[in-house]
Amino acid sequence: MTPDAGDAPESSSGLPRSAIPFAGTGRDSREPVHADDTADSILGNAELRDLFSAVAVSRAAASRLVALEDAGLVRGAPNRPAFREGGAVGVAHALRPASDGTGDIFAPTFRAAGALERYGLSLDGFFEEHLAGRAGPFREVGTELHHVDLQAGLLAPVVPLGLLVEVVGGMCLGFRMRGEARVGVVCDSDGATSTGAWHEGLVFAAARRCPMVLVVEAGREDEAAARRHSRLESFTEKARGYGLGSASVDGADLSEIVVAVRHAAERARRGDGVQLVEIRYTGVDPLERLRTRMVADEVASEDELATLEARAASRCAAALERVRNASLSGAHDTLPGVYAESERTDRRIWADPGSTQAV
Amino acid sequence: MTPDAGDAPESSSGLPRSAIPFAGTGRDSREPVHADDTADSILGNAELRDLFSAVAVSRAAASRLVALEDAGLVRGAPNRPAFREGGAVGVAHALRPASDGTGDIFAPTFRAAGALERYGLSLDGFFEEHLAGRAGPFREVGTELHHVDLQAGLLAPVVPLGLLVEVVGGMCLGFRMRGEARVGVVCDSDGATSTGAWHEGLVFAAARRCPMVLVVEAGREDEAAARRHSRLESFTEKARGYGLGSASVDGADLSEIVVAVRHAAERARRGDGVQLVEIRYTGVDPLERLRTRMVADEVASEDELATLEARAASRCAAALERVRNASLSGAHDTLPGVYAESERTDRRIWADPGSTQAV
Amino acid sequence: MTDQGVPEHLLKTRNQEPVTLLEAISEALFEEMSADDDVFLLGEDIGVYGGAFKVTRGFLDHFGASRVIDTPIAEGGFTGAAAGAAHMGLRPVVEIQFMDFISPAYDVITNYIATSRYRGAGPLPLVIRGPVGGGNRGGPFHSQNVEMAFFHTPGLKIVYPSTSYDAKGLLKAAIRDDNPVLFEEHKGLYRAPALREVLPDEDYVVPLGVARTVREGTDLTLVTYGAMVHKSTEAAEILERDDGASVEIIDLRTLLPMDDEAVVESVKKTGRLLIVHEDTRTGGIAGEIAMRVSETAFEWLDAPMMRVTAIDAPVPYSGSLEDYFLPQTEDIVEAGRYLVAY
Amino acid sequence: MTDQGVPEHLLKTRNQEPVTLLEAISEALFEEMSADDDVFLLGEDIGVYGGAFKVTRGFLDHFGASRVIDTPIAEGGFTGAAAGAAHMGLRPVVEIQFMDFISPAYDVITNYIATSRYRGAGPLPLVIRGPVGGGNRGGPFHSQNVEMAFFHTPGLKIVYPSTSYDAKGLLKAAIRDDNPVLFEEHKGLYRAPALREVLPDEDYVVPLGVARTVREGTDLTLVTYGAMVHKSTEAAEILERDDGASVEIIDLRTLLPMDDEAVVESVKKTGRLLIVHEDTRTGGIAGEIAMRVSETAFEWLDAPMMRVTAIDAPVPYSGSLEDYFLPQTEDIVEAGRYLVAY
Ligand SMILES: Cc1ncc(C[n+]2csc(CCOP(=O)(O)OP(=O)(O)O)c2C)c(N)n1
Ligand SMILES: Cc1ncc(C[n+]2csc(CCOP(=O)(O)OP(=O)(O)O)c2C)c(N)n1
Ligand SMILES: [Mg+2]
Ligand SMILES: [Mg+2]
Repeated sequence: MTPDAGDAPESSSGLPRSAIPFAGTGRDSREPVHADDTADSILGNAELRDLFSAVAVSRAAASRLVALEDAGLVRGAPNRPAFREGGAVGVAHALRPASDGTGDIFAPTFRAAGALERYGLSLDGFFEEHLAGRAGPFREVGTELHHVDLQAGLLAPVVPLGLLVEVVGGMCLGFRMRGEARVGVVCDSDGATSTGAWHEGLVFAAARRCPMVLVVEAGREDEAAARRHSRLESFTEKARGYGLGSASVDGADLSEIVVAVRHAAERARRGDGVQLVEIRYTGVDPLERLRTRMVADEVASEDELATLEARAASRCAAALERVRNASLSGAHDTLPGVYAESERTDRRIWADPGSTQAV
Repeated sequence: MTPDAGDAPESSSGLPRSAIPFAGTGRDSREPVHADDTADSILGNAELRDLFSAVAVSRAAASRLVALEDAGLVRGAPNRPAFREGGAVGVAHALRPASDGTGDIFAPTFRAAGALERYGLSLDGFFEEHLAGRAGPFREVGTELHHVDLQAGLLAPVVPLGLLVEVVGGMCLGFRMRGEARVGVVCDSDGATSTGAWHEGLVFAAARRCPMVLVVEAGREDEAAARRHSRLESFTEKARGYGLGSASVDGADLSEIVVAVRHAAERARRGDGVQLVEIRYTGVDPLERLRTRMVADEVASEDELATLEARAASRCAAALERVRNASLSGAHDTLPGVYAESERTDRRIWADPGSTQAV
Repeated sequence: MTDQGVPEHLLKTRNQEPVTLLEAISEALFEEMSADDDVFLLGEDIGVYGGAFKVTRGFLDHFGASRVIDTPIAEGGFTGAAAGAAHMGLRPVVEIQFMDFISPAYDVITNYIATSRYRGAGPLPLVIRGPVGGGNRGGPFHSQNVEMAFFHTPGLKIVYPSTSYDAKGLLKAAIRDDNPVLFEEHKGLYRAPALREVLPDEDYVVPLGVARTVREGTDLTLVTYGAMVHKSTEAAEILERDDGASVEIIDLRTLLPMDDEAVVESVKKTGRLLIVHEDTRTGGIAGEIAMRVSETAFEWLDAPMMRVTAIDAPVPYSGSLEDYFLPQTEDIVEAGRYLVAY
Repeated sequence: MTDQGVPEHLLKTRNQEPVTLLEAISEALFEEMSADDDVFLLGEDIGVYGGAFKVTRGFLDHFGASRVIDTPIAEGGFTGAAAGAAHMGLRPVVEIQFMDFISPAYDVITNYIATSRYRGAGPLPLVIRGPVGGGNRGGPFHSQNVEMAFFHTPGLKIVYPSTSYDAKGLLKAAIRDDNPVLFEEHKGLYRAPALREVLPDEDYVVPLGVARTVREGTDLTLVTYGAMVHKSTEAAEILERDDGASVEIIDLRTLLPMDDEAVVESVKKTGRLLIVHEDTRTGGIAGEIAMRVSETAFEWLDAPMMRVTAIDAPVPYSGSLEDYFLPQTEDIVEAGRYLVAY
């Protein structure tokens, strides 16, 4: 029996003493990772353009949703404070997605279309999903955007806050057991840190040194309101109590987010256990921040960026147009799916005692 | 509307910046407390003798219970590691009990007879409670020692770990709302810190600055086993993530426990919010430690201490004798008590359809 | 209570204007808090924001932050804390933002709160209230009915009103009760125009544990509660009009303890029982009702006891599917017709 | 599977020695883990300590610490993690030390796990198992039956075996099932000498959803499961001896999905139904069974459907009160006699 790395002690700082390789599974050897914490600190121009487009798409899609909601066609359109697209977009960008079920796992809380697109959900799918009742990517059941695509590595924001920390921790346990060099990133709002689910999920994942990154999206637009939820200056203050590495970044600074999450992911990937990244939102617009910087650094001209933005808007418009014109598929044959056997496909609101069949 | 003290910010150290008086309730003014953190640091000789007797009684009662369990008369006798009586005894001693429902609240995890005695549970009651089925202080239902006496301020160790942190937090909220200068102390084992209930209870109590002291009884007798539950050196590392003051003491040193809990209670009492005290058990015998010290400091002679010990043993023997000779009261009339109305006193294992009465 | 300082929107009954079910609940809370200093509120966003459905709008300003407590997102934590406060003689009322989120408090409710009196801790006056129910395209996590999660636990009471009058009177009774009470408020009824009514301008309560006969009838007993009371009434009218059938409707109002007598007396009169609940089928409350009727009135039954319920699935988000999932008036008509003709 | 390296105490069936129900469960776990590398265990003290009841004694040494995981005390955390691992194609088996402590996992089980497939996440092979039941003077927190906390939730399966043969076969079926399964093990049966039996030395499963006819009879159908199967059998023998009554006993084995056909077919033969469960009365499973029988076999009923259950209270610690609280053989005899004479 190989001793389980999960039981290895660590330094009292709460930060891992060393990179402990995944051990004890006796299965496939994992892809070796020689991460250098500073390697990815500077983002290339193409990356910056991608990020800009992704934020622009997220914003364009969100404003379409607001219009749909006003028209009574959608419920559950994003109603969170503005200027928070950066987190989801930055996190998605920092990861390694794959369409064949071998990539990093991404469990966002903010449904930014540009982040989801990177994780395999097309813009058409995004709108279909919101316009549940149509033939969306996830059947007709609609899921109030609780979209799951395990092949793509995308996990729905399940509504009871905190639960996904438990689940993603377990997915990451699976990576360890199979010796896969994957990580899972779970995002949660700051309020979710109060939940028992968040705590229990983290306690478990930390004890098992799961390759997980926990992102706390801290709303600091209204400091008084934020203080009502927690007395802490920063959620990184919670990291020590769980023995996690941690970092805190500005939610308006896309590069900062990408670099921090990438480094956290690499630390998790190489065996340093769970990492916590706080993303602080202060009401600053990440798109404008990025625009200013890209122009100043001569990564792109104002005109080029305006073109990217226009393209994002027209892509959203076209996708929505396609989706709204698509015909409804037949209705109720899609209801089953509660059990793997998909038994009980009949409606059975009331049973006719004349036939035992009906029971 | 008075601004609620619960919303006052504090320093980033996690330690309260200042003593914030209980405010915002607009009810009775509270008893003024001018606590001096060093005032109680030295225990008097009488106190030391009381502590010695309480530990001795706890140990004598526990060994009686083991004998009763061996005889098949009791279930749930303490089966936790030896030498842990010091925690409960020290905590109970540090508090201000009262028999009229106005004292500090004590929610122990270890059922040390000497600690419970200070909180109004007589030795007779202690054994009656264990010998459920007899006419114990808490009816015949027996409670597997989940004894509750709100008048005395004693709260049962409810079994699902962590829950009492939530409940005691709420009791302390009640003190604040009523402007009472009382505190509640809730003890929990180290493993309980992993529960969502512990976390949620603490998050709530911390946010409301409840006058609560949270005692973590950390079993460090077997360091490897302890590390399986948590990677932390000390549970005080968790305090910062909740914004609590904290201290860590040696579970074999009664004076250290009493002084630390007393100071924590005073801080809580004067409005500094929740305080965490870790009690570390390392397998050292607190009774022997106390004996050595009392003899060395000439507080008492070996003979005097032996007399106290003998008295503790004979008190336990006499109490148990009385309880075992007491007659069983009539059985089943004590079953009700599920609802305040105490309806449904009939057994109703099955109902006779001939009579609607029976439903 | 004087009207001084009472927010305008909470004076409707005082002014003998009609109130919605939501307003009736606000009034009940406001009046109980005014009459008894021990009553206080805890919940997410109930203070500054006035609650997700605005039930406690204006309360923070009126009663102050120590009696209208904005909590962290920790349903177990603040529900457990409410129990602790109740031990100290206070009478907390907890709002669960959507009752779906009562799950994190399941442990403390079933293991601590429900057993508290039995374990010797005396009365535990505590109300846990919040919105339930589907039909609002809320999807699987904002539409649940929660009664069956707790119905099996001895020591709890469960209330589920269907009218504004009952909502106010039952909530006041629940707050004054010395037991823990779960209070379910159907969000589809919150602002339903049809439920607006002028309430008595007096301090009335509706006692827990007593059902209400919504309409009398002789051919079929229809037992239901909550939003289904209204669909059942529609169905009864259709059956009367189209089939000449006389349907008696019993609104349970309190699910636990249940008013067996009302149900059994009616079944003895009609000989036929149809139970209608919005909650899903298997393990629904219909079973308990059928069992009790079988135990006590079997000889009076002229037809099988039957039920109309939601189907056994999470609540779908899609509108067409949610309609399909939920019991509809037409389903009740069909089942009622079957039974009357049996 | 070769016997090489298998701990001695797990070779009883291999050696054709009788096993207890507990040993049958250990063997099922061991065999499934040996046959399928994706099966692994999580729970409190299951590794180094071998489990509170020693179900997994020897497993840590044999399978290693990555497949026999000692968890922190965080039932929600590790049950949720098990669901995540199941998403990745693993087949976790969670031990809840006492099933009473499943409450902290109520949220993740009902909201996440049960709805997972419906939300499009595909199969979720996950077993949550642990000891349940009273009669051991365990008091209110070590004696609960938990089926009714979950019976109402679509998407879960619930299994509750009564014999060693079934325990092994059902647990293997549960582990191979692609749905989340709750598996209840009555601790009073774990080491009951009467339940020791020699099991087939082969890889058998007992399919989920299929009841077992324990004994055939013509006068009364007695539907039950778990420990009550044995008290019911005792009662049936007394009724046969003293009253000449012929009682048919159906052991449900799987509570969800329920084998309606077995129940209904039997009732159609006997015309009388008595349901016996150890769990408390109100909201117990008897209601659902009675409802279904009413819906489908009302015309065949010659007597009221009735039930024998525990009373509506937390489980008392005191021995005499616990006996009084639990359904006893004599209660079953009395109710059965009443029905047969009806
Ligand atoms: C367990 C649980 N309780 C309550 C809710 C309802 N809820 C959804 S979002 C929210 C507020 C979240 O606030 P915060 O964490 O600050 O997030 P943000 O401001 O970023 O949206 C609440 C209470 C929930 N989803 N889950
Ligand atoms: C929620 C919950 N899960 C499980 C248990 C069962 N249980 C009782 S004590 C215990 C171990 C406690 O270990 P630790 O915290 O180290 O306490 P100590 O060693 O001091 O007894 C467990 C798992 C419980 N009481 N509550
Ligand atoms: Mg926020
Ligand atoms: Mg320990």
